[in-house]
Amino acid sequence: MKYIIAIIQPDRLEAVQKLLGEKQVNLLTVSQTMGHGRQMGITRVYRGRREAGDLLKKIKLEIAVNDDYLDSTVDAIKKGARTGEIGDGKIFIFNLEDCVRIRTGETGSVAIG
Amino acid sequence: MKYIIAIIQPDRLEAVQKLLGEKQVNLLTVSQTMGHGRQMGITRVYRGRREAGDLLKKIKLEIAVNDDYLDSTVDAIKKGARTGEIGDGKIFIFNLEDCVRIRTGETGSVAIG
Amino acid sequence: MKYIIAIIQPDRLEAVQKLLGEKQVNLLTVSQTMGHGRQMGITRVYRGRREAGDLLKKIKLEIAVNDDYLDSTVDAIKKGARTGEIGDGKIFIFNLEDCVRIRTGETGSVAIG
Amino acid sequence: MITAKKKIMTMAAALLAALWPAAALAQEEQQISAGDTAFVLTSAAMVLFMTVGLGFFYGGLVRRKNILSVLMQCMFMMCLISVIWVLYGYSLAFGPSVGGFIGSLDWVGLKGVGLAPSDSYGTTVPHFAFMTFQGMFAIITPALIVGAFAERMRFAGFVVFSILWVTFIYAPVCHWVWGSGGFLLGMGALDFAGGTVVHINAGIAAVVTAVVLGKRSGYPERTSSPHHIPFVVLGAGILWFGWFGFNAGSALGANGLAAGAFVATNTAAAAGGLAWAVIEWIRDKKPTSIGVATGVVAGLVAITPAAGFVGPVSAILIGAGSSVIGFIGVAFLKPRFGYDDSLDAFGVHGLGGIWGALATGLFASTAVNPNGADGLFFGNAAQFGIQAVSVAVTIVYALIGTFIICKVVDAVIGLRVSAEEERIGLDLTQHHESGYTVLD
Amino acid sequence: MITAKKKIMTMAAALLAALWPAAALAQEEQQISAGDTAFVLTSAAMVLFMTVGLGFFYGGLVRRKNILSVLMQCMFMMCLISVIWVLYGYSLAFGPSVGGFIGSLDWVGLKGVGLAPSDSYGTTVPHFAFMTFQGMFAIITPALIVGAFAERMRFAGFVVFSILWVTFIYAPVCHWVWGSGGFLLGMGALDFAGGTVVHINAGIAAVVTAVVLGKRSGYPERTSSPHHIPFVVLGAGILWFGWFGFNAGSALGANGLAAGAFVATNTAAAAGGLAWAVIEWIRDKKPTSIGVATGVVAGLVAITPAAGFVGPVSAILIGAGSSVIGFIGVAFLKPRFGYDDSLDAFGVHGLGGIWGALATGLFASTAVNPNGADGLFFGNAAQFGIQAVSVAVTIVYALIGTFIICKVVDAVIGLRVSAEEERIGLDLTQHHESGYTVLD
Amino acid sequence: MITAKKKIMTMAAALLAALWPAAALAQEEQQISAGDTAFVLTSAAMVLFMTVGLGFFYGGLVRRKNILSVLMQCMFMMCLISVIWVLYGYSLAFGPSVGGFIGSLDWVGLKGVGLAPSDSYGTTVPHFAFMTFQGMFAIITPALIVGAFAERMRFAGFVVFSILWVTFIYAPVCHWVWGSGGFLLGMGALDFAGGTVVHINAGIAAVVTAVVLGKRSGYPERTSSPHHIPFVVLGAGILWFGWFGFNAGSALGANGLAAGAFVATNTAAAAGGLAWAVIEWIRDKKPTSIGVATGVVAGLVAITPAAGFVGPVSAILIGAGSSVIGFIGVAFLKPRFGYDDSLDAFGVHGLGGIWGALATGLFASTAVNPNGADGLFFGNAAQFGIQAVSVAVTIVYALIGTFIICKVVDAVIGLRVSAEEERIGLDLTQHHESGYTVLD
Ligand SMILES: Nc1ncnc2c1ncn2[C@@H]1O[C@H](COP(=O)(O)OP(=O)(O)O)[C@@H](O)[C@H]1O
Ligand SMILES: Nc1ncnc2c1ncn2[C@@H]1O[C@H](COP(=O)(O)OP(=O)(O)O)[C@@H](O)[C@H]1O
Ligand SMILES: Nc1ncnc2c1ncn2[C@@H]1O[C@H](COP(=O)(O)OP(=O)(O)O)[C@@H](O)[C@H]1O
Repeated sequence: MKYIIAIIQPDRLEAVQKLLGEKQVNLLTVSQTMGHGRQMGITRVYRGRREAGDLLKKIKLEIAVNDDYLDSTVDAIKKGARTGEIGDGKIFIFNLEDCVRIRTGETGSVAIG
Repeated sequence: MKYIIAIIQPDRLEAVQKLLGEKQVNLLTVSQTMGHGRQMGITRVYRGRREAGDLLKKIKLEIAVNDDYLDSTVDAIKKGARTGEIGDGKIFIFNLEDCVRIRTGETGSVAIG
Repeated sequence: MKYIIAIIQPDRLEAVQKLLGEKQVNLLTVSQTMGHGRQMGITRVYRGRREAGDLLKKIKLEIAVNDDYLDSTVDAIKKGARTGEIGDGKIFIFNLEDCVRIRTGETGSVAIG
Repeated sequence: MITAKKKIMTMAAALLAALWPAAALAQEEQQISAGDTAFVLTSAAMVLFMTVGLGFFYGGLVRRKNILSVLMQCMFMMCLISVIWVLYGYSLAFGPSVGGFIGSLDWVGLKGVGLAPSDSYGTTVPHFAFMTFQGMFAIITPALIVGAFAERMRFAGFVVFSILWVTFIYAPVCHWVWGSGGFLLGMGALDFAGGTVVHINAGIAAVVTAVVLGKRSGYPERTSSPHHIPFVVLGAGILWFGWFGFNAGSALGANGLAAGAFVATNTAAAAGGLAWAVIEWIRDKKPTSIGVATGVVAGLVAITPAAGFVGPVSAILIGAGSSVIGFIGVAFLKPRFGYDDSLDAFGVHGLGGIWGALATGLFASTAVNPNGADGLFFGNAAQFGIQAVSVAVTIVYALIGTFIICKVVDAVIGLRVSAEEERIGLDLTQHHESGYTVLD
Repeated sequence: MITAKKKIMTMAAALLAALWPAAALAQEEQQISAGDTAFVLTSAAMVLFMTVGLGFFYGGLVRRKNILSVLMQCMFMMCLISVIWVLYGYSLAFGPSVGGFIGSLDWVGLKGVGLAPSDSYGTTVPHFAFMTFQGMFAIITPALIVGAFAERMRFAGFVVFSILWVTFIYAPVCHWVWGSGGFLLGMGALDFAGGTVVHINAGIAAVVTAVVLGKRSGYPERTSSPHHIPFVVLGAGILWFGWFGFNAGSALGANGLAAGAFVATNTAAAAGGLAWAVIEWIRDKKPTSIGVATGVVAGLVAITPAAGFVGPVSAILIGAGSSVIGFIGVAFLKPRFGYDDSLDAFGVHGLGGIWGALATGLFASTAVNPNGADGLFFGNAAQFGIQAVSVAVTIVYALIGTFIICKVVDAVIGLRVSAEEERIGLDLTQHHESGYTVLD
Repeated sequence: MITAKKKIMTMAAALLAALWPAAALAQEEQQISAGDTAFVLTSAAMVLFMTVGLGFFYGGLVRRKNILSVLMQCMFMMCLISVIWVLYGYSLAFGPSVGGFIGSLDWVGLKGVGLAPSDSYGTTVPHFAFMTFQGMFAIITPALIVGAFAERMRFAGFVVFSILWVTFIYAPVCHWVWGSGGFLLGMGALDFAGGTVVHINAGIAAVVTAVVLGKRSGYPERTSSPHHIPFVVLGAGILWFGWFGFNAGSALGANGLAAGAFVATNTAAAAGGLAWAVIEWIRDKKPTSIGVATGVVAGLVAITPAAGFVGPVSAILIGAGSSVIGFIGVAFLKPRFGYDDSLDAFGVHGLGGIWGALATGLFASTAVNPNGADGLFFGNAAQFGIQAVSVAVTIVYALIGTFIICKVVDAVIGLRVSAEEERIGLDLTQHHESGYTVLD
């Protein structure tokens, strides 16, 4: 089992979710983050004071998948999140040791989907 | 050392925390997320337009534990978070390579608690 | 490749970012969390009712680095985040299996920076 | 064809005219005072704005998932009662008295109510100005009850409850106390701007609904997390501002009486806020902003019946006293008796209203208002008795009446949301909306 | 030296005096009514406050990244138009008529406008009071258009557009309808507080700008996520409060007419809110808070031209009708024709304004206001025709005029932000700010 | 028994009566103008509302962890000063003059202040109306100082500081300028609505507290992250709205003077907002919403002393000038001198107030207000001198007085929170609350 963390542009969430859905990857967790990457932040101005705004809003996706879903999931994210501009984000892949569905107590592969 | 990520219903946090406390698991990090799972979202209405609200509010718990605490921690979460309804959430378990307590610089098992 | 999750005090973010920058670690993702640790929460009062406020605001940093950057990154966080008071936080280190840069499709070590 | 069309039009016109005849408007402006009218209309606008403020005062105190339900209940009340008031509410409350107990239906659809001053009410301002000013009171009173059943009432049940309550509880009590010929007015009960009519009435209804609906799930552990305290402060600020319209406007003219009521109002609000802060300072070492906001509202509640009858020093005592009593209510009585008055509508409005109505019987002075009466401290113990009777009558009537309405609505429509709906929150389940986006 | 200095000063004084001569002020206060003045000045303050409310009503509906751009556009309008109004706007709109089509420049810099009452406008209040009251209308009208082009207009383009629009569209239409000698006024068109001048005018401009600027990227899938609904309710609440100044204040005195307009306003707002809720209840099982807020505004829009001419029962019909029409506009017409009127400035203000102006021709009654006229339902079909003409004239002029202005500004400065700027949000890209911090 | 009880009651009554005797109320309403009274009371309500607005204007600018502390300080000021004003503040400020320097204690507890008009102040409105209107000024003035010491002051220290400041600084300066017999008034100093009394006074106190308390930890790098800019705009909007009460209300009647002050106020606010935007546009390519909001407030500050003495063209110059000076203050002087005036209370109110008071000596014209004076630009250089003296006197007194008070309070109670408390935030450490929930 793998655990995918993806950082994407806020306005790409819907596209990613749609493509994931097409691949039968429907379960995911989403949160709000701020990212600092290669993309330049936008300078803020406050009463005559300029401040380098180095953090930009990003969306973080977390998706646990069984190994055979990994590639299609990563592909869907790559395709949906890509604009070609700096700031598109990253996908991080982890080994997931175990997974438990709280409602049923099931564990392992079967609990993921 | 293990690292546990649990996605639970927002109103179960207190129950989970209480049960964790009973098992001497007191250290944890909590954040706000949105989840899409088997639970149906609730349709939103905006000036005559209906929109499938596919993301629901969830709470994410992160807990680093030493291996011997793993089972009791997972049990506490399972027990506290369970309502039996769809949407109860998942527990994900990772291998944690190392851990550092910033204040003291301690690392490894001793830094976790 | 390693993936670092650090929980720090909210007001240490800038110091940490500055030290990380000095070590050429510029890419990171930041989010808002609440933590319960050894640090005592502050009691809240609501119309005569006292409530143990057991969760305190924390900042969570996530940084993916190549192995040779691990130590300098951890050091920078330790140095920047340390106040010596309880509540300074923790650093958790994970093995990162893979990493993808969405914009270019690059994977592995080269995609991290 | 043309004649048919004309006929229909004439009929339509007759229909409209029947509901609102021209005659009533003909001789306007003979004794209208522009200054008084400016003051009453501005005051009416301010009282309407109070209900918006109340929405934020209450809304900030609930959990994030229920913010819209509270705002919606307040906003909907503004819509619902405004229409009811014009259609029949004003007639029931202020129409020609039927035995001192209720207004007749003679003024239904505002028939006979016009732009000229009334003979009995606010005789220097257009009757319409008095009517609409009073309508704003009829809006905020049931809106106050919202605080008691917040976070768990079905919206449909809420709507029907509100219609019945304003019709069968508010209108009669209003008539007794302020209607020309009303029996409590006849008895000599003093209620300058609504201690009994507004605050006791709503406060008692609050505790009844809280008991009938039952506690919120998780009460009291997981329920008091005010999600947005700045809204509480904003709401309290708007309430304080609007309350000048409420109390000073109740002088129905821009005169010395209005100025006196204005000062009493401001002073009592301030004293209430200070007193709550002092209590918290002693008890918990720090005063809270919710505490001060609550104390301000408690002070405003208690001065409401007294505003036109007492001087500023009495106002300090009345306002501060209300915070002491309110604090006892929310910090001791509520946990003791275990009812879940979510946002303390009874604790603040019910108890504060009772205190204020009785205090009027203590501190009223004809030196301040020659048309009022002296209270017990100025040598007239009888007035205190009259006040106590009017309080008791209001309590009993509101208690029984609200209980019956609750039971009827519960049986027919249902008052309470399901446990699942309560867990998800009323915003999503009752209104298909959520207050704030999380991701964007 | 001293003489030189003195000379400069005398010149400076002459300059200032030239722009605002003493003479105009000399004989003030002869026929001024304090009550009327208090009412008009308070009303003016309330109308200014409406534009703040509008900012929050609109601001809550946009996405988080654009909240400041909307607030900024509203606030900037308050600044921009206030200065323009004093410099030349008032003169263009209300100055001595040039053939019924536009005011002359005789009153530029308020020359000849003083503290004594005007002969033609608000004859019981200082001319300055009337001038500033009208100025507040000139602010909110272009601010209403903001709802149509929200989330995608360049700030520089917005500023120039607003200057041109208020000069070439607002001022003339205002003159036609309200200016002494204005041709629509001469024709007998009734517009109590701005159905044509304010709402149709802005609503038509809205649809034009929405079409010229084109849709927001992602429309309609990813664009309607109101980020802060409590702000929408707050905004609607402030608008309702301020609208009393708008409509009742348009009586230009604290009298029966003002009271009548006040009641019509409140009743129509309420009926609008209820009607929208009922539609939603039928269609989606639950009423929404945005729906009720929208319905309230729709009701207020429609009653604006009618407020001083109709009774409360007519007000219910006008208010409720406006919600029905508005709902059709936003839920059916907009998706059908595919223009992206982001926050429904046309759907609510344009359609509501048209309905209100026509409805004035149906429901107006001399029984309510002897200085008005009877509408079709009171036997005077001609009035409906006059109203229809004034609506048509306004639509045509606003449509063509706004289109030309849009095209000119687009060519010279550019109206629309880049796709990248739109994605990041207008707050950061147009104002170097973001509304809320995420981390702290 | 009965006699004993009666005796106590009589004593209590005597006590109350002693503090507030009936006599004063007996002959009210002889020369009261309803219109003027309506205006002054409404204005008083609006000025109170300003302090709520100020809370949000300031509160949006601080970091999330300190929002409640700012709101609390503003709200607490409303409570504290309202009571002090009634008890002794009004007497000190406006009571019979002791040598032109301070009011006597003759009016303690409002003894002798009644519902009939005063002989000296606002002679057409109840004395109580004037008293409470002035009380609202006494609230907002110390509340302005909050901006300077925000995010680091102990609440207990704040309370004692405020009591001492209003007693020893505000009351005397107010007496000098506005009190009957006050020495600056006698000298001919013009201050229509509070340039010296309110803004210079508070602005100087601001810089003193900022210096005595020292910088916030992390200043200037990590301190300027306004957590909620919509609140800043809301606050500025409420301030603009309320300022009409402040300035036009200072005419103490609804007349031409009020209308003139109203227009000057609106125009200067607008010009201030525009000027700040223009500066930013030139310097940073984009105007910010905080910038425009700040400019509006700067314009309002500067026009305050001048509002009743200048025409609209002068108002444009005064308002715009204030933004230029304010911008220099916050963008250059503050970093240069390194004091941490957290939210620029000195930069905006201090400098704007000085500019406004001096500008009154330049632009005042008897053509506008025959009871005023001509300024330098209208040939009367002396007036400028008088203004300069009154500015200097106020600065020196506020500077020294505030410094002494700060030192005393610091020594006895402590002004500043600990570093740990500052880090966690004042909401949690001073008030046991946090503004918003994060999880729910
Ligand atoms: N090494 C990393 N560790 C953690 N987060 C990262 C890392 N690299 C990128 N990110 C996240 O991805 C976002 C986009 O990265 P950026 O470098 O701007 O884009 P791109 O991948 O197109 O070069 C960043 O804002 C940050 O949130
Ligand atoms: N495979 C997954 N990857 C990431 N998050 C998941 C996954 N499965 C479930 N979740 C999270 O758990 C929440 C609950 O899941 P859901 O399927 O609704 O409940 P249940 O586990 O009871 O079937 C989801 O909203 C989502 O946040
Ligand atoms: N075992 C853990 N699992 C998850 N989060 C932890 C753990 N230990 C600490 N944390 C996070 O780190 C924060 C600081 O920890 P705390 O114990 O207060 O400080 P210190 O590390 O100085 O003893 C906590 O609030 C919590 O968010």
